[in-house]
This record gives sequence, structure tokens and C-alpha cells, in this order.
Amino acid sequence: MKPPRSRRHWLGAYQQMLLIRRFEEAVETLFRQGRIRGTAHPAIGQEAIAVGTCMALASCDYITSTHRGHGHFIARGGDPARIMAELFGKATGYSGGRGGSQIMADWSLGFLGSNGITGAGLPVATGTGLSLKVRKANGVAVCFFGDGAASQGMFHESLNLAALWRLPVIYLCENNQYAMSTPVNATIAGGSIVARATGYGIPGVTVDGNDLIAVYEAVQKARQHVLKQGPILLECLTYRLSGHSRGDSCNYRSPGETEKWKARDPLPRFKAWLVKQGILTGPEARRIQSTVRTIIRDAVRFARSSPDPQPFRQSEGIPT
Amino acid sequence: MKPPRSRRHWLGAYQQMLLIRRFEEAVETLFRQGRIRGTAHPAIGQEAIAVGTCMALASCDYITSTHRGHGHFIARGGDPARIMAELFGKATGYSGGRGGSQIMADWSLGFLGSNGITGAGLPVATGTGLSLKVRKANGVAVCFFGDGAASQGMFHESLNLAALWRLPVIYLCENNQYAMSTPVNATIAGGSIVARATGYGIPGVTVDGNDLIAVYEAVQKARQHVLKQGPILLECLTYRLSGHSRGDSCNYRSPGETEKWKARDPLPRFKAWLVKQGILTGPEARRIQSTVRTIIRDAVRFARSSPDPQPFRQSEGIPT
Amino acid sequence: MTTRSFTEAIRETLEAEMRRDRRIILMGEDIGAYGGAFGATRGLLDRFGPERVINTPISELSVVGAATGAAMTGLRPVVEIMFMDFLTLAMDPLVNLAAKARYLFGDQARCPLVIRTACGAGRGYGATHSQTLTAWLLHVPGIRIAAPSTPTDAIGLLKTALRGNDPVLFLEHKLLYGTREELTLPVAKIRPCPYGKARVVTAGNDCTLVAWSWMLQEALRAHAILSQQGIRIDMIDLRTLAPMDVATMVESVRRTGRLVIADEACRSGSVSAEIAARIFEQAHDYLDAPICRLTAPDTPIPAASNLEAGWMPSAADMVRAVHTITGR
Amino acid sequence: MTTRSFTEAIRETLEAEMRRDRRIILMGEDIGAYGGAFGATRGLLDRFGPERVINTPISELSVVGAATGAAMTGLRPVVEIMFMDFLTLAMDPLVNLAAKARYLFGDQARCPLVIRTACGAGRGYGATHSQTLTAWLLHVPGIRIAAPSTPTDAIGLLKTALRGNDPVLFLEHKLLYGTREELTLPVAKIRPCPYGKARVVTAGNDCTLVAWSWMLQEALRAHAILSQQGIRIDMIDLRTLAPMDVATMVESVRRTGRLVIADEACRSGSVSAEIAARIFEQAHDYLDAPICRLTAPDTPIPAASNLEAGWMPSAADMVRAVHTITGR
Ligand SMILES: Cc1ncc(C[n+]2csc(CCOP(=O)(O)OP(=O)(O)O)c2C)c(N)n1
Ligand SMILES: Cc1ncc(C[n+]2csc(CCOP(=O)(O)OP(=O)(O)O)c2C)c(N)n1
Ligand SMILES: [Mg+2]
Ligand SMILES: [Mg+2]
Repeated sequence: MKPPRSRRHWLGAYQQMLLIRRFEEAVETLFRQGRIRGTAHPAIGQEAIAVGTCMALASCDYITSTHRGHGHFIARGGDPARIMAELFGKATGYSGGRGGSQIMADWSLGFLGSNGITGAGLPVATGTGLSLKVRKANGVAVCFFGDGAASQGMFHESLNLAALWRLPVIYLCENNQYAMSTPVNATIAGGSIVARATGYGIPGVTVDGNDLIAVYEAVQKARQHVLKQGPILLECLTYRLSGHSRGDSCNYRSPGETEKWKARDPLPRFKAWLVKQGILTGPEARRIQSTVRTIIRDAVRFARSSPDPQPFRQSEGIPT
Repeated sequence: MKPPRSRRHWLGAYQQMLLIRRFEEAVETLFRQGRIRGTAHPAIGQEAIAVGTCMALASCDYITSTHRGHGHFIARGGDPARIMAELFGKATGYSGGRGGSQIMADWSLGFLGSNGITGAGLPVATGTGLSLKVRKANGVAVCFFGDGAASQGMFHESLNLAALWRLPVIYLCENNQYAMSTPVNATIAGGSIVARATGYGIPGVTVDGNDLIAVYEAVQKARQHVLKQGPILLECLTYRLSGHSRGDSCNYRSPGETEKWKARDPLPRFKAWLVKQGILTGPEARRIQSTVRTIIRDAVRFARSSPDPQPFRQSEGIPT
Repeated sequence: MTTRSFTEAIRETLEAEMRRDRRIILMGEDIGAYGGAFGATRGLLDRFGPERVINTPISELSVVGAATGAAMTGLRPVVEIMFMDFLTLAMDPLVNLAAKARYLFGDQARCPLVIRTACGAGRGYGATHSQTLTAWLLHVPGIRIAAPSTPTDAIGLLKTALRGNDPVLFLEHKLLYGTREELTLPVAKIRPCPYGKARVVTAGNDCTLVAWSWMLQEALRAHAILSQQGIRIDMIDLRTLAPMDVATMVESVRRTGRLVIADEACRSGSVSAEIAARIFEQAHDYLDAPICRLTAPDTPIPAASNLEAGWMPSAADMVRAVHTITGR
Repeated sequence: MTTRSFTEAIRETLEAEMRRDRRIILMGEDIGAYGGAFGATRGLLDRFGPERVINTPISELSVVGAATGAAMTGLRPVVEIMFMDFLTLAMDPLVNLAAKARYLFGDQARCPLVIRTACGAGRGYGATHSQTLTAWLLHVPGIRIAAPSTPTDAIGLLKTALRGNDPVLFLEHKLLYGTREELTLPVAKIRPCPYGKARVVTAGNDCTLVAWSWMLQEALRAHAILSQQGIRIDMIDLRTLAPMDVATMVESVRRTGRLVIADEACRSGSVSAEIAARIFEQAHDYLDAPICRLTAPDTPIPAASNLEAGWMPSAADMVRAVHTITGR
């Protein structure tokens, strides 16, 4: 089945996925070169989820993200240059350099922020759903969270609240098999995250998170569902192809496993589909590659050449 | 089926149930009379759970209790006089008057304390199970908690940990239909607490909590299970026949509902069974009543005549 | 003129403000039909319905987290945390998101969230239902803290909280709920009370006595005794702890040369320490005697009435402290 | 003689003590094969197996709660909280149970629980991975707080924590992990270090400088500069904050008349306030100048390196403070 989307949309999705991939690769390189510091968690291998989800959303929708948030932000329309500037700790970054990789947001995009506290986005999305409902506003909240976050009490409390109050929230678990070094079988008793939906009387759906179209369709359906009937739990199976954060040797997982997942890399997979459908041609592919290369190069340039934030003024941004 | 227990045991159980009932009634009266202060949460109507559970336990087992803990403590062998003295704020109380109704414990009985924080016993019992397992000690931990506590994140986290690590813990929910004034249908999305067990890959069992024998048998089975295979969730359906705590008018529930549950009062129900089985005779019943009356009277006397705690010494009990 | 209890003051303010601003919602355990553990929301469910008076399950962490999310997306949630001791469960969203949002995300991230909570000892509720953990929040930049001692101030400070754009911790001492006051104006007419502006309750040049919340009521009793003895104290009701009106205290200490701070919490790391440090920093030369911090001792709060009474600083302790510090 | 990093010191102490006492278990996120976010448990899983080195899911609240339960029933759990900021999620069991158990339940309720956690800014990790929230725990009677600044003290203080019967918060500053020291004895031979006993690092009569944890390292740099300028400071490493060695500070201030406290945390309600208040209470007459509290400002911790560097008190700030306070 060819989903009812125009050629342009599919190409746009591909470009977004590629952009996220290249952005994260650039970040890894910049870290290795010591040109940015702090921490960052690349979303390499998980691009289909971010892009597939955001394609299915409307501009009135909200997103809460995680520590691994660059991809979500870019997919939602965040400006790679300002994200990069934030990583460089520059005044032009999304948080003016104050936040860093884990703390960026843009209300105008309904992007309520990446979040350094594992699981903390869950109640925030729940409250966003509550706000939409009480204000009788159109829209849904999408809550990205990881398999590791599913062990937090906030998972339980939030799903329970949202189910009780029938809030329009899509709880979207990016199950990339690991929480840092810890495999899901050491964190998820019973073996299934999605199975827990039943306990709250809400639907739970598993999706191949490395299949952009599958994610897109699932979120589209989920969106319709939550608007009418309350929350849903969507589990997207995926794998992070890079380390957890910089300096992670991934000694806790076998090369064989990683190879297996590399074969399911969402990017070549979606590309192959595009080619097969006749949507992506050779010249088009080169054009997209070059566009992405330019965006990344410009982003790094912008970030590098941006001014440092003003030396600290104590009270700014703090209510007194 | 007549459970394989001696006549003496069943009579003992009845006496314990009656003792808890009369103890809690005395506490209510003492509050009304202004002879004790602070707060207390009577377990009237829930006696079968406390007594049935403790009958099924061994002395090597541990219990964590709740804010509604007098019944659990008495059933486990706690001295009513010292419990009463604690309510009176006397030096002879279980916590020397420092704790009050919600803070009493006796390690020698494996009674790790009532707990004023709703849900906080859940991780404590989990850790007790871990301790038993790591020390390769015999015994299980029983965690009493309410339907209200099931909405706390600790419920999820603790069951998940215990299931992952196959800890010998019985999570025993006393579902008395209300958390303070809030009915279960406003706190438990999906409508069933026990159904959530599935999400952790552990068994969930529902029991008529107003049927002493049913509780006893269920806990007995559960104990065998958790010793070998890890945790279980046991939901005992019951009803508190009194207010949540003193001064509760119960305006949030209908008299009809309460009447319906009064008809299932575990005490007359068990008594009727005993009579039918020929275990309880008229003189025996009178003897038990009088024994209980004496225990309560002595407890109040003991409490009243006990000395006040020593005026405050700052550092005592506090590491420096 | 009408008299109002502290509880009524809160309830009527919530009601008036909810009528004024549809974005205000209430969340909390048993705040619906039951009206809240202390009755502060009684009747509001009937008036505003379950969409605005949201009776929550026992999930302090996610309720505060959800309120933060709702505050950041257009609502003005007021969360009732039944006892302040339970804030231990809900620190994360307050500290790591609500308090930091404006600094990190800028003005797009307004977070008009009010946490109302019952603090304080004195009713025999025991060690896990009596704590006053205000000092923790004082240490968290980005949260305003109100600690009213009278119905009038409760009304004014709550109004300001409900009309502001930043998270506020609003402290309601259990012993205050029943206290009454004659109001000079109807609740709806009482003005929002500015934060960071202390109230000088009594004027005197012998000693400064700083208090807030319940301790201010004890201070009034101490004042009655002291004034009979001819000792005139400058009594300052801080009203808000963040921001803190240091200027008023400094001005007073410059006149009196002496300062007693009455803080109900455990001594170490208490608000009283911060006050003492700031006054020393700004009025060191004017102090004729060491500052006296009157606090509870560093132990959990005992339940027995004699122990609890001994644990809490009292009017008698204040009188003694003023005697000592003034050398009378 | 061997040199050890702070991380190695912790790791080897854990190992040595685990060999010595079978009741010690470790719990925490990624402490197994990964060896902990900062490497402090590397290799211990292999040595002691998964029953004693327990790699937990991300459930800070219940892991600390479970550790409390385990501590009260015969084990000696050491929980690693990856970043101190995450303690916001786990305050309840610490505050409402572990800290209060002995006072409320008596000696039957021993709670030998150690919480190790990485605190502090300086690595650009941002506002939710850099906080030092020690003041909160200082306000909770019943918890001991260790804040070592050197590998040797880390060893000694951790040993004491592991052999004691009370809950301990053990602070490991991120910037310390990589610092190295030449040990005079093998780890196994180093004595447990008493709590409540400060270390006088340098002796001098011009000014007292009190620090702990990472700030002590900055203080050493300040000392180097100051001593070249002929300014002799009494540098005190508090080592533990609860109990706190007030006597040593008082003794020093009596000699120097001047006190600078270097505290990395946000200013309001910080540990520095409590220290200042206590010193004033006990050494008021000896102070020749107002106490200087050198702290971070009351804002979240910014990520950008220039902002972060400006946020943290530094050696240069200490030098300036000593100059100001000594009038040089
Ligand atoms: C409350 C909290 N605990 C621990 C951490 C440290 N930490 C950061 S990411 C992470 C793993 C999260 O796993 P998961 O939710 O599966 O997301 P993933 O990294 O796989 O995308 C951990 C433990 C944190 N940031 N916050
Ligand atoms: C963390 C926390 N939140 C709220 C309360 C106040 N409170 C005490 S008991 C109770 C209801 C508990 O309901 P449930 O768990 O069903 O137990 P029950 O009272 O029915 O026995 C509440 C809300 C508390 N003690 N602790
Ligand atoms: Mg993951
Ligand atoms: Mg209940």
C-alpha cells in the first residue's frame, strides 16, 4: 500500500531523516574534536520514529522529548543551526547557551522541551493533555520516552491519570533495547512494555520503529484515537546505532547484535522503498544529500561564529 | 472444605478479629472523648485480612503496614497495651510516644512498621524481599497497601523490581473501595488493580477479603508461590465500615452501599461459620468476648497510667 | 465587616479568582466532594465542576508534574499537597522543571503553578505529617514562597500567586486554619499582596523579632507578655520567604541592634540560617548581641503532646529569648 | 607508595569493604557491566556477582526505598544515584523513613544505608545534571553527610559510612573523580575517618577559609596564590557536613578574626548559611569583619562554559574575597 501522501512529503521525510543522521554524526565528531563539551545523546538509528511521528502531527499538537532530543526537535521543525548553537553554548542557541543538549524548547512549534530527567516528560505530557482538554483546545500531546523511562513511577502514575481522565496523549515509547547499558530484559519485568497498557484499560500498539511508514501510520491512527477516546501507548521497536552518549564503548552489547540491527537501519530502508516506488531518483538523492550537507555546514558555521552568552547576570529569568 | 487447622486456631483467629474490632472501637471512643489526639485510621471491617494473613505466615516472615496499621500489628502479635500507649503518647508505647498511630514497629515480630506515607511500604517490602534473597534467609515479606496506594509510582517500580529479581514478596492490596473519600473508579484506570499484575509477568489473585478463610488460604498459597517463584499480587476486596480517620462523616458514600457491606461484615460472618462448624459454642463465645473486653480495658488502663515520655532530649536517637 | 477563618479565606479567594480567570484549575487528593483534608476547597466542586476541581489519585509526583505541564500550556493549576511532608515525592518537577523553566527557556515558558500545602506541627500528627520543609525550596531559585500568618495576608498573597506567572509554594500552617480575623473588606475587594514586602506588626526599639506563618501567632502572644513588662519589640511578619524582604529587617535591626528569628523548622539548614547570614552581611555593625535563632531541635517531630510542645518554638521561648538578648 | 584517583579510591574501598563484610551490596543504574556512569564500580560485578552488585532499572524512588528496607533487615546497601539532581525523585524514603527510623523505632531499626552520588557543576552537563543539593539533607536530622575532597578522605569516610549503622549521604564531586593523590598506605590499611572532624589543611593567622568537596581544591589554588602574596590562611576542609565540626572553625576564627566560606551551591538556604549562623553564634565577638559567603548565585546552573565558569565560585573569587576581608 502506498500511503496517501504526496511525493514531496515522502522526499521531505527522507531529507529530515538524513538531516538528523548527519546532524548527530556531526555532533559526535565535534565532541571527539573537543569543539563542544558537556554531553549529548545521539539518536542515530532512531530517525524514523521522530520523523514518522512528526509527519502525522498537526501544528496544534505538542511534543515532550527526552535527553535524546535533537532528532525530535529537528523533525518538529527546530532550526538545526540554533540547536547546534545551543550545543556550542552560544547566545544564539535555543536556550541562549544556558540549557545545553538536554534543555531546549520552542513553544511556537509546540515542542515543550527535551528533558534531562529520565521519565520526567511523562507527567508533563499528561498535564499538556489535561490543558488541551480543559481548554477544549484542538490537538494532542505526544510524549516520547525510552524503554528505560518505563521503569519510572511516573510512567504508571501518568498513564493512570491520562486513562482516568481520557486525555489526548500518545505515550510513545522508543524502545531501543537499552537504557544506557542496561538491556530491556533487566528493566522490564514480564518482558513487554506495551502489555502494560491493558492494566490501564487503554490500547497498546507495537510498531516497527525502523519503518518510517509504519510509524507514520500508527501515529496517525493513534492521533485520531486519542482525540476521541483518550490515551494510547505506542511502542516503537528500534535500536540506537551509536553509543548512549559520547565516550560510550558499548561494551555491554555484542557486535553481532549491532550488526543485525544495522541491517534494519531505517535510513537505507526508507531510501530503498522510495527508490522502489520511483519517488527517489539518483539526482534527487544527490540533491537532498547536498542540501543536508549545506544545512549542517551552515549550522556549524552559525554556531561557531555566534557570540558567547553575556556573562552572567544573576537575576535574569529568575522571578524576584 | 474445612481447612486443616485445629479448633484452637480458628478460635484464636476469631478472638484476634474481635480484639481488633474492639480495639478500634475503643480508639474511636477515646478520640471522641478527647482522651487521645493526633490521628488514627481504624481498620473496622477489614479484620479478616489482617488476621487471615498473619495466620498464614511464619515467624521468619516480615510485614510492612500502612497508616491503617493497628489491625496488622495486633494480628501479628503486637501488644494492644503498648499500641494503645503509643496512641496516648506514653513512654511505654511502641515508639515511646514519639511515633503515634502511624509509626509503630516491632522487629522481633518482623513487623517493620506502619507508615504514614501512602505507598511507602511498597519499596520497603521489596527491599526486605531482596534482603531475604541475598542473605539466603528463609521467609517472605508481606506488603499491605491500599487501593489508593496503587496509584503511586512506587507500586509500579516496586512490582517491577520484585518481579525482575524474583523476590519473595506478597503485595497484598486491601481494596476497601476508597482512598479517603475517593472511590476506586476515580483512581484505578481500567477498573482492576489485580489486572496490573500481568504487566509484570506475575500472578494476580483476587480474594474476598471479608472471608477470613479465603484470605488465609490465599496467603498460604501465595507464600508457597513467592518462596519459589517470586512475587505475587493479591487483591483482597473489602470495605471500611468506619470513617477514614476520626471526624470523617463519610458524606462521599451512600448509606445503601454501606448497608450492603455491613451485611458482609467479616466478623459475624466468620462467627456464623464457626458456630455452624460446631467450633464456637455459646459459652466459648462469651469467654472470648470477656477476654477481649479485659484486654482492651487493661490496655487503656496501662496506657492511661503509663508515664509521659521524658521531656525532649535533643540528640537521642539521632546520629551525630 | 465580616470575620473569616484562614480556611475560609483560602476557599473564598480560590472561588473569587476562579470566577475571574477561567484558566485556574484545582488539583489534589480529596479536594472534590470531601473538600480537602482541611476543608479549603469545600463546595468548589459543586460550583466549578470536575473539569476545574480535579480530584486526583494519590500520585503526588505526576500530579505536580502534570500541573507543571498544564501551567506551561495555558492553564493556572493550583495543586493541594495534603501535607507538606508529601512534597518529598514531588520535588523533581518543581525543582528540575517548574523552577528552572523561565531561566532556561525564556519567557515562552511561563509556569504559573501554585502549590498549596499544609505544613507544621502542633496537632500530634507525627513525624511524617508535621514537617515544614520550606528551607529546601528557599534553596531552589525560581520558586516564590508565601507563608502567610493571617487570613488577610492569605487572601492577598494567594491572589498574587494566582495572577503571577511563576511557580509559588504557598504554605498553610495547620494551626492557622482555624484562626479567625475580622476583614476590613470583602474577600473580592482585598488587594493582591506584593511578594518580598514584610509587614511590620508592632513597632519597638528594644529588639527585632522576625517570624512568619504560625510562628507569627506565637510572636503576638510573646509581644503581649513583653509589652506588659515594658519591652517593646519590632515584630516583622516576613509573609514571603522568596523573595525575602531583607531591607525591612536590616532597617529594624539598625534601630534595635538585636534580632530574634522564630522558625518552626529543624535548626540545621533552616530558613533562619539564611536570614541570620543575610542580616550579618548587611547589618553586622549594628548588632549589639548575637542573633538568636529560635528553632526546633534537629530531630524528627514527636507525636506525644508533651514532646511535640517541647519541640516547637513557643511564645514562652520567644519571651525568654528576648529577655536574654536584651539582657533583662 | 601508590597514586590513586578519586574514582579508584572509591572503587577499591568498595571492593575491600565488600570482601570484609558480606552484608554490603551495591545498587544503582548501570553499575554492572558498565561500571557506573563515572566508573566507580568497574569490575565489581565480575568480582562479586549480580546478587551483590545489583544493576537496577531507572527507579530512583523505589531503589532507595528498597535499599532502606534492605538496610533495616540485615544488609548494608550502597546506592549509587548517578547525578545528585535525581535525588529529587528519592527524597521520601530518605527523609521520611531512613533518617527517622532510629529516633522513632529505637535501636531495633538500624539503617546502614549509604547513598553515593555525583554532585557539582563544571562539566557543562547543564541545569539538571550539575546541582549540589546538600543543604536539603543538612536540614534532615538523622542523615550523615560526607563531602571528601581527596582520595584519602574518600577512602576513610566511605569506610566509616560502610561500617556505621546510620544513613549516610556520600558526595562525590564530578570534578574530583579524575584527581589523583599519592597514598601513604594501601587502601586496605587506611583507617576509617571519623565524621565531624575537620582537617586543617594549611595554618595561618590572616583569614580562615572553610571549604569541602571540590571547593577545597579551588581553595588550594587560592592558597598558592595568597601565600606568594604573603597572606597566610587557615584552610579547613570540613570533610563532613553532618555532623559538622564547628569547634575547629570557631578555634580558627578566634585566631584569624575572619572567615570565608566557599560553597558551590546556590546561595539562598545553602550550607554556607548554616555555617555562618553557627560561627556567629559561637564566635561573634572574635569576628573582625563580616563573614564572607562565597557561593554560586541564585540561578539554575547554565551549560555554556563561560556562564558555568562564572556561576561556580573559583580560586580567583577566593583570592578576591580574602583580599577584601583582610583589607589587602
Ligand atoms: C532520573 C534519571 N535517572 C537517570 C538518568 C541517567 N540516564 C540518562 S539517559 C539514561 C538511560 C535512559 O534510557 P531510555 O529511557 O531507554 O532512553 P535511551 O537513552 O535509550 O534513549 C539514564 C539512566 C537520568 N538522566 N535521569
Ligand atoms: C504520600 C501520601 N499522600 C497522601 C496521604 C494522605 N492519605 C492518608 S491515607 C489516604 C488514603 C489512602 O487510601 P488507601 O491506600 O486506599 O488506604 P485506606 O485508607 O483505604 O486504608 C491518603 C490520601 C498520605 N498519608 N501520604
Ligand atoms: Mg532505551
Ligand atoms: Mg482504600
